[in-house]
Amino acid sequence: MEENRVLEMRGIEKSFPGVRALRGVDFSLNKGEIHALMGENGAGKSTLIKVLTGVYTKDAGSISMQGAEDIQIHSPQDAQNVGISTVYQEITLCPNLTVAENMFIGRGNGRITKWKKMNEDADKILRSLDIPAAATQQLASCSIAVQQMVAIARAVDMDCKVLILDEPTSSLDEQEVEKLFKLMRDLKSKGVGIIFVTHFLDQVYEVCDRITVLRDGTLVGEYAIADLPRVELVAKMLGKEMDDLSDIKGENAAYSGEDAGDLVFEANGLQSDAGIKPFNFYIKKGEVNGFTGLLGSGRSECVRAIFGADRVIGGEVKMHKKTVKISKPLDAMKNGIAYLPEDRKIDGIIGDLSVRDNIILALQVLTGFFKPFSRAKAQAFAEEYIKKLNIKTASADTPIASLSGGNQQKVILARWLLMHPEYLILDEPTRGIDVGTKVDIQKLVLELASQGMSVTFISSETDEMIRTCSRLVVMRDRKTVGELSGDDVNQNKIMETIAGGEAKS
Amino acid sequence: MKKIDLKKLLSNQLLIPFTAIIILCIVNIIYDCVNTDAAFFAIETKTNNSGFTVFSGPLITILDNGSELAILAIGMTLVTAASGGQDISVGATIAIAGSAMLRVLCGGNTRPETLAAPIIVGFLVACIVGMLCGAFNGLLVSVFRIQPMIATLILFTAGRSIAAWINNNELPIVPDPKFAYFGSFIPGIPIPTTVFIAAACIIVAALLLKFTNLGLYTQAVGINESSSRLNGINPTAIKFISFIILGLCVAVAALIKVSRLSTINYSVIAKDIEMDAILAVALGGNALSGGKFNMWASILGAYIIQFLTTTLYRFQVDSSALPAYKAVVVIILVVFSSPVVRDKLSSLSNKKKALKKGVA
Amino acid sequence: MSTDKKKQSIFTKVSDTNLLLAITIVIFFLMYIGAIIFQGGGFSKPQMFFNILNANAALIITSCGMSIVMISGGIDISVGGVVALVSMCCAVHLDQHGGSVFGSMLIALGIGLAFGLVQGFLVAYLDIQPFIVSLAGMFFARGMTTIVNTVPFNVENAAFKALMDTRIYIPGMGTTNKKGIYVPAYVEPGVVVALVLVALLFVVLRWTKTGRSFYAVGGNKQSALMLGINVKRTRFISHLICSTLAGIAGYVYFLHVGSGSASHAMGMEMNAIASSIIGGTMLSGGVGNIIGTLFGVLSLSTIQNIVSNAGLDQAWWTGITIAAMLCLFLVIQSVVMAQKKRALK
Amino acid sequence: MGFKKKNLFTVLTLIAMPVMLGSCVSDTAAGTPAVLDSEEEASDLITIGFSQLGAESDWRSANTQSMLESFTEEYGYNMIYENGQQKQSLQMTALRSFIQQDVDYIALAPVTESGWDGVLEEAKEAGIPVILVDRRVDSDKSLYSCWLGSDFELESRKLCEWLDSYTQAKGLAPSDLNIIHIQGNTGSTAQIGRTRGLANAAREKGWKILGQMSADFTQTKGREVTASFLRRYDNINVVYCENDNEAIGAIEAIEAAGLCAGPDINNGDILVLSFDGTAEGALELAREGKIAAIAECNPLHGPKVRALIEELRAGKEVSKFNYVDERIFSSLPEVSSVTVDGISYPIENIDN
Repeated sequence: MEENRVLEMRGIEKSFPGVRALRGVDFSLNKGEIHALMGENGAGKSTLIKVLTGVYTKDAGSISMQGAEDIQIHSPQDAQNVGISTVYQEITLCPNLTVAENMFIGRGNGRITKWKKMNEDADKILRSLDIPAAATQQLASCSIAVQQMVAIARAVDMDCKVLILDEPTSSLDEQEVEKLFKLMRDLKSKGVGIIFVTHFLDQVYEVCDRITVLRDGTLVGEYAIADLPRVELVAKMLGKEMDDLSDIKGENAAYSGEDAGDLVFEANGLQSDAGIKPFNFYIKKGEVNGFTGLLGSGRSECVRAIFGADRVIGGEVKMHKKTVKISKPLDAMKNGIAYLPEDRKIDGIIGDLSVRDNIILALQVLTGFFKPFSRAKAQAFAEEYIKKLNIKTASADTPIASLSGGNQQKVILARWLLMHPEYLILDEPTRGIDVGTKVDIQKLVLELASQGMSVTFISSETDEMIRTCSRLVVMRDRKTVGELSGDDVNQNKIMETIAGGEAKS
Repeated sequence: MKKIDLKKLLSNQLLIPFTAIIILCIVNIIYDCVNTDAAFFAIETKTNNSGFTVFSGPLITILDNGSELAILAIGMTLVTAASGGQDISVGATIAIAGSAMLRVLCGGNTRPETLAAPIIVGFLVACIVGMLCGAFNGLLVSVFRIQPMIATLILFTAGRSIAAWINNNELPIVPDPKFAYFGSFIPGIPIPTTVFIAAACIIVAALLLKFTNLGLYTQAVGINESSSRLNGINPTAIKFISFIILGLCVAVAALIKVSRLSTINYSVIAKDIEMDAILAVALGGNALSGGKFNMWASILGAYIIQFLTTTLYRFQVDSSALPAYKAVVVIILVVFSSPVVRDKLSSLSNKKKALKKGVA
Repeated sequence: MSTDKKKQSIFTKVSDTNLLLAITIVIFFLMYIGAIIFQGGGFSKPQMFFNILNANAALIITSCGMSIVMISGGIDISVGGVVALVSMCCAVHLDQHGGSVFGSMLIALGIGLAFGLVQGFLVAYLDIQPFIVSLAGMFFARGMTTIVNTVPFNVENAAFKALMDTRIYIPGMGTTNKKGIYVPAYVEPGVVVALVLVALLFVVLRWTKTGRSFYAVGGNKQSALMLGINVKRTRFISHLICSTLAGIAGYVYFLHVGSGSASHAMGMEMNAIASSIIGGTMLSGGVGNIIGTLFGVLSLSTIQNIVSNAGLDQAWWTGITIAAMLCLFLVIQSVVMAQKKRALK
Repeated sequence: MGFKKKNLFTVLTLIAMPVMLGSCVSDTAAGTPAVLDSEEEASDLITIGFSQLGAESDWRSANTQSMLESFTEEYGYNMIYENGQQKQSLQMTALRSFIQQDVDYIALAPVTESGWDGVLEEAKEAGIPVILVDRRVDSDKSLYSCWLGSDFELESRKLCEWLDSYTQAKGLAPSDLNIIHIQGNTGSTAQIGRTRGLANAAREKGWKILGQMSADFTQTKGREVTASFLRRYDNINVVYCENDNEAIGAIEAIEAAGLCAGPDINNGDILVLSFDGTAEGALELAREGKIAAIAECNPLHGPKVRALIEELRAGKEVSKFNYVDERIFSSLPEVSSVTVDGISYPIENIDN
């Protein structure tokens, strides 16, 4: 272990049923350094962090800190004792307690809470890190950004050597991000090693010293910021060899039915209470288009507004040029719109219900309350789609919760395809899924499009979008910044638009 | 079914109710052998006072007295599944519905000679009142998002007082003997009418579950509310409906309870029946935090509680000491169905299996 | 900095617990003053307030226990049963076994501790729903009360009767009535025990480590774990404290009533829950205050006195008014919380 | 409804609730003159606090009604009535609040006999005379001015005498009687008197009492207790209930078990005996002969209590124990009158 190394991880292995999440990953962190950990969804970033913080225990490999070889971390407490502190994206603090308490609770400093001293210490730390909160203020009354900084302040006060920030900036606006960076630079000058897990390229280039890139559970490489230009980083993240995958777009001829050109769905000035700016959007019959942009740029919020998942507060929506009112998901479903949500666990699957019930649910709701499918009919529907999408499940009766991520996604897809929608929205359909299933889903989307279904495809993996979409709406910071179509739909153009240049539409 | 594999049966939800029934049967058989005159499974015929031959015996008493609880278990299962909480105002709402029914039937004076309104009208009024109470609870739970147990605490506190207020604290007696048939026997028919009423409610519940999507939607809302909303289900409406259905069950139970005595005692009628109804749902192996449910298991759970009560009565257990024994049974059942104990047991059995394999 | 300042309206400055506490205290005083104006008669005399304390000392102790369990996210509906069981066992011990007053106090504490250990273990370590565990606890306690002694009876033990009749006179608060006789104001020993416990619990909740961990576990069980709090132990202790307090409350109730009976403390657990909610404790956990619960009990019993003094001879008015008050508080709480959440968006 | 509108709706109901609540509580308070103007013209109206033990039976409601009717304004009284709901603790709080409200007299119908010393002493210290109604207390006699009620033991001895002469008229030997005894609230004066009467009669006359259990003077418990007795014994021919409600419940249990309550004891009927004679249902059953005989327990204590208070106000000494006169009813012709301690009491039929 060199002198200024604070953390070294060698040959880390971790696998879950059916998926090898980490394949022999090495990672090293210096004292007083901000080190970015980059990689697409499912690349193993969060698994590596969870191994380091003791939420998961590693299958193989070694973790060593300065002065302690091959330490064992089995719980968040172990990590905390060793000096590794983490600030998760969903803040793990108690909203009902005061700021000061959240900083000092559970740290075993004596039986009696000395309120006066605790508040003074908390205020001292908050002032030293320039955090705009009072010690006696209730945590719930602070904004998300302030809460995150309180979590960091707690970690710092426990004189942590390694501070892990897991996607801290995903729900912050520019000013708050700026404040966070100032805090990180202070800590860096005090010698703390910071691991910064994020999706945002410009933030990495603004504050980090070194970058480690992961892809599909393997270590791509470790680079200093200076000698890794932005486009090359993206290429490493997406993996060059993905390009020579056959351009499957060519296999399926574009839909050529006589009503190929006319508009299926149109939205102008659509706005919802989820904080996105009003946007215009249209899709033709048989067309596959997509929303692209970095995580948190508002892609999901747009499609949730279309589907009525969030409360629509403005704008007008037309189906086949006729204005329709979509205020709740049922209205959208009745108009033939289907929506595969981004987060499978919270919005997608209904855990304890069987695969069959999950598949027939949407069609059942459309058919009506008083017209339940007979057991045989439901079984037929289920078996048809289990075969069609080759879903690996013991039987149609097994609860969906016990299926793997990929198969769960296929069941949800089957649910919406059973409805034979006119317009299908897929939000991150391939997130956290093995590569095999990914290609199946992409092929299926194009096949449906060639049969006349219009599809909106959202994925943070731009190569996937390139291979499937004929038109791309590019989003940044909850606004549409450009639209690419035809041969503009290529790697560099997308990167430019995302990175900042105004793309010519 | 090919070889019944033990694992599937073991994890099946009906495991708890069936084991309970088997144990209780064994206990009663032992009791029979000890004192020969009592025969548990015998159904003798007796003539009741109006000279009709009637079946009687422990089995009949279980079916007769257990009917109210079974009907309530239907409604309580739906409420628990949809809202993930319990309704503790059931006993009090039975008092309100019963009191309203008596007010209509007796037309305000406590000793009417003739019925002020036909019995069916009285029952309809009870249904409306039951559904109104259900609606009140439903509104607080689904719209104001108040925890079910706390929302129903309001009616629990006020219920019996409202019931007393409806009849100005009088205890009216229904004069018409036909009214008493619901709680006892219809002349000429040997089986108590309550059994028919309970059977009718169970059939209606079966039809409701078979010919509508109520079962599927309730479970969907109970397991994952936001995902069911995204699939077009209206979770608020489903929770509201479940409370309305429970209100109906309460009305039927009120009809039986009041017709057993053809009068009402506000502080005593259906005392603590809500605790038994919740127990029935738990005995049926349904999670009290909502989600997946098995209606027949809950109904079975209701009859098991009555089975336990009748068995304990045969052992000369005083009626007010009964809850202690019931508590012991509940603790045993709940401990064995708790996930922590189950993991321990399965890890224990795996170790044993591994040991066997290792050795062999 | 500016965006945060804008949100610093008075609304968000005060923490949830203090906001609800303020509402409760204001409403209690409004009600009491209203009673004095409208009902004249007894309310203007201080002894009426002491009578409320005397009659509800046991309810104050059980409600504090209930608040602690609710703050840490659980519930315990066996407290009423425990109170009845304790009074019956002590009565039997004193009269039929000729036991000593001190012996009966030990029995009361023993029963409370036993219930606390069993229920705490089942809830915390076997992770069974608190509602079901305490429901079984209630059944067991109510059943055992009649098994211990079927017939209710008054205690004749001289030493106990002496303790029961001790009055703690409060100088200067007495009043002379129409017949010119000076009626001294007094408080029962149970009230002193209750107020001491309230003060003790306030200190525990406010200052000790375990006290604060109740709030943390109630606020967010998952984060509490990540912050290094032993969640299982905290929930176990919360149930232990609640049942032990129920044991003590049982003895205080026994002192006030002086008899053992199966119908004692009927529905006390529901009154305890109602008092905690009126006192600003939220069933979802993490929010609550012992002082609020004390005022919750006082509000509840003041309502009962107002209704019975208003000459409403029918008993149903008390039930309806308490329910209306509970409903009022619940709706206020849910609106205030929604308001606060929206102010932060 | 968007959250905004819904929120408006909730605020409106919030304001409506207390106003409605406040108005209904206060207007009823204003409605009963007893409380409001007790301050101003306290001089001529005598305030009397009446703590009734509950409302568990028709006899009790009749008793409350009679007390309320006899202490109204025209007689120069105003009464504060409190319902103890069968709980001694509530009655004690009621008495203490009477003391605070400075009432002139206290009338108490105690739910049990023991545990009253403390509160009665407080009343004595406050100089407020206490008149006991219906049930006695075991506290020292100096703690209350007087007691008014029925002689429960006399009622019971009259009823047992009737049973004895009726069964002899029917040619039954004392040993053929199998009696089950449904008791009232354990520990109440009525229960103690009526139980002692039966116990003495059974000892003297050699009757067999198969079982004894309390049904708290209520119809539901009466029915349950009788049903459990009928399940255990099949040779019962006399059911001795200690009030009307228990008798009604007992008859329902008898009929539900397929037996018959009636006068013809020789071949299978069950004789049902009852006390009070106020419940309409019981009088009806007595006319049909389903209840063989009822010993009246006169609930109309109001006028007698007022008379006692008038004497106390006039400073006259009042005897400690005062009895109301009571009759015995039966529609069965076999027995015309019974004599107890030399006094003969006619058996009156139900109608008058």
